[in-house]
Amino acid sequence: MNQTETFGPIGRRQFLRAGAAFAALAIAPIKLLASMVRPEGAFQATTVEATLAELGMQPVESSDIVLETPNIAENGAVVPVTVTSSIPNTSRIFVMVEKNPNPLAAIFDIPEGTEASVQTRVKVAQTCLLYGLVEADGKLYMTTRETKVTLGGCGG
Amino acid sequence: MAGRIRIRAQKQGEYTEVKALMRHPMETGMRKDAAGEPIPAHFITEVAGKHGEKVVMSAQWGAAVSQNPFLGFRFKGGESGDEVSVSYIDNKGETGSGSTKIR
Amino acid sequence: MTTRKVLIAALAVVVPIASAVADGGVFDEYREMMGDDNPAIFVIEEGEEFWLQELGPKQVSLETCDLGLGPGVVAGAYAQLPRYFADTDQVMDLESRLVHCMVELQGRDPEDVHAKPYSLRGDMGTEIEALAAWIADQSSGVPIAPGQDQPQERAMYDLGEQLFYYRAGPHDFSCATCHGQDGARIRLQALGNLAKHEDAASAYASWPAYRISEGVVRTMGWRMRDCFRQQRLPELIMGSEASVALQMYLAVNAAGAPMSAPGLKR
Amino acid sequence: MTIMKIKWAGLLAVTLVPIMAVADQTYDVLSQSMRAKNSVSMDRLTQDSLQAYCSKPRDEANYSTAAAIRESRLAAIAMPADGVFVGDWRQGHDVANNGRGLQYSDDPSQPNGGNCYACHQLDPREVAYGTIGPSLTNYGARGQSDVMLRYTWTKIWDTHAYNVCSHMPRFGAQGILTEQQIKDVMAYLMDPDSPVNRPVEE
Repeated sequence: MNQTETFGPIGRRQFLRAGAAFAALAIAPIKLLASMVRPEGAFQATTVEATLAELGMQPVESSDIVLETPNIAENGAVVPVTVTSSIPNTSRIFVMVEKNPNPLAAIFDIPEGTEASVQTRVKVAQTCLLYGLVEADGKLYMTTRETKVTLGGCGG
Repeated sequence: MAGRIRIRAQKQGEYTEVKALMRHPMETGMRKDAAGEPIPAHFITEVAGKHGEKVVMSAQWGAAVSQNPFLGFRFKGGESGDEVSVSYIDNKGETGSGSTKIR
Repeated sequence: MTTRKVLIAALAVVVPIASAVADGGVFDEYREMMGDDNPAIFVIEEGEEFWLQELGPKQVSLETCDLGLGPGVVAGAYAQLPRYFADTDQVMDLESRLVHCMVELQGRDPEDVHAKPYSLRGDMGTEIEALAAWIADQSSGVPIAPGQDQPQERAMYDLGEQLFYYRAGPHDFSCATCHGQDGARIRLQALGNLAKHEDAASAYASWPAYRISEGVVRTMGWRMRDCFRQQRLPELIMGSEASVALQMYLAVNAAGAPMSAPGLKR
Repeated sequence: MTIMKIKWAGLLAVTLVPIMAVADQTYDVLSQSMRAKNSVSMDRLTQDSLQAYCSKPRDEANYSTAAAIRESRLAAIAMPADGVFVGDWRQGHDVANNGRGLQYSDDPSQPNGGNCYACHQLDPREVAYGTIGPSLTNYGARGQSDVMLRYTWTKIWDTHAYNVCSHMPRFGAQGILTEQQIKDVMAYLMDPDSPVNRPVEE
């Protein structure tokens, strides 16, 4: 499965074999983890305030969270986000996008032994604040950062 | 087509860095197709990353995660040659998974 | 036309494939964060599967399709397109050649093959897009060297140049309106002067490309079609003479630079 | 002056003959390579004389006839019927930002955009501006005289009246924008309250 380990444009010659292996794996589990309980209300909420109300926690600003997002995104369809927490006992990381139809984008559970840092890419409908939230010892902390989403193209 | 996940897992000191790319449309349910018909919501709701049988990352996603999603994280304790796997389930109950060995 | 010959002769040029600097570097941070994790990797896999799949009334694969280097030879073939094919007596690009193989080898209906070559909103990809991604990937690092030995190939370049400067439509746009100047940009997008080697090389070498705004791999033929849409002109037909001619014009201008597709685009 | 005009017109005719022959071939190829779609018909491919004249690599263009073209186009500018050049800058902002209109993917019931930002810097706070055309930031400082109003109107209506074979569309002459939309863009450029003319606060 060496082929599966590189993403670069060169040196991938025998995918079909690897692909067949993936296809077999893809029929595996139905429920991923019995422990997951989805806070559906929070995912359905349409404002940051309503999302926090659904989560039942009010965050305090913290400088111990680093939220890395670009100042300017070439395209709002794919905006890279990294959230890193140095708050002890960080158990969950949340990513919210202020002006999306549903601000809550993702929740990451951080088990013991996993670094409190996650990378993902989210859709950002328009220029607005991105939120990195961290839950530790039952308390919620947050930091925010603005990402500008630009218009592009000859045709608008 | 859908269901595939490509993973890189690389040892970095005491941590293993995992990067996973998943083949998925991540439709919000708010878009219309070329004929003006709504495209139904179709997005990953749960993701799990495992080192052998141990869960080292789990996540719950909404439709705002980008198409063909990317997930990166680091965990302690992996050794070269150990298996790392990532799997997902989406709002239609469809699943995907992939695995690799730590380099 | 002497410039053209010089360009082809200069095969050993190293061309930076980085994005042009016209956007003043405002997106550098964004691009760095995007990294090299290009979802085109899935499409490349799917392309190879399509190549090997037995399809059409004749239930055969495309494995004996001749992309210019002999039946079934894919490695390096994309870098030498467009080129003249004696069996059709035509200069063909990848798309028109694939259609030819699907019709001749697999016995498929040309109308069906042409019906939906490119993804529409909500699609994850088409057969043509996947095949193009895989075939172009099989030319990674190979210098761009389109056919220019045959008179038909040279005539195609000249036609492409005429098309590049042809202004029409309510906005008076030609390709050159946006892509004929050094260092210019539209909004924040660097455009490149595609009449010149360096810019043509960085553009041509990176197509087909995964477009993050659309979540699919787009082909060079699609890029031509979409430029004409933005020029307010009618819809360009895949594999048509104008499409092949413009790709020939760009490929010759880019000649010598190594292919680096599928790229990752806005 | 009349003699001059005839002379220029003669030159124009001589120059256009070989260009037209090549253009015919290019037109034939395009018309066989394209199909009409939605609101965009095949007659879009037919060039007018200006388009044919300007369809050359710019450094090869022969501008011996340019003065005649300039004069004839200047004479054809339609100044605002009511003599009012300036509309509402807020509406002008929308026109300047809107890049849609007249593509086969566009809804013909929606107003066309001017897409000024594709090529020009305007409001200094907007980061996403193009550089094909010159920066128009603080354009109002160039003056509000009648001459300036007429000059600006003309540039938007048919830029070739001053700059033959410019890249800029003929927004008035080709009917891309309405008279009212052009007035609004004029206001966006020239009104002292427009963000184009307001400096960035520190």
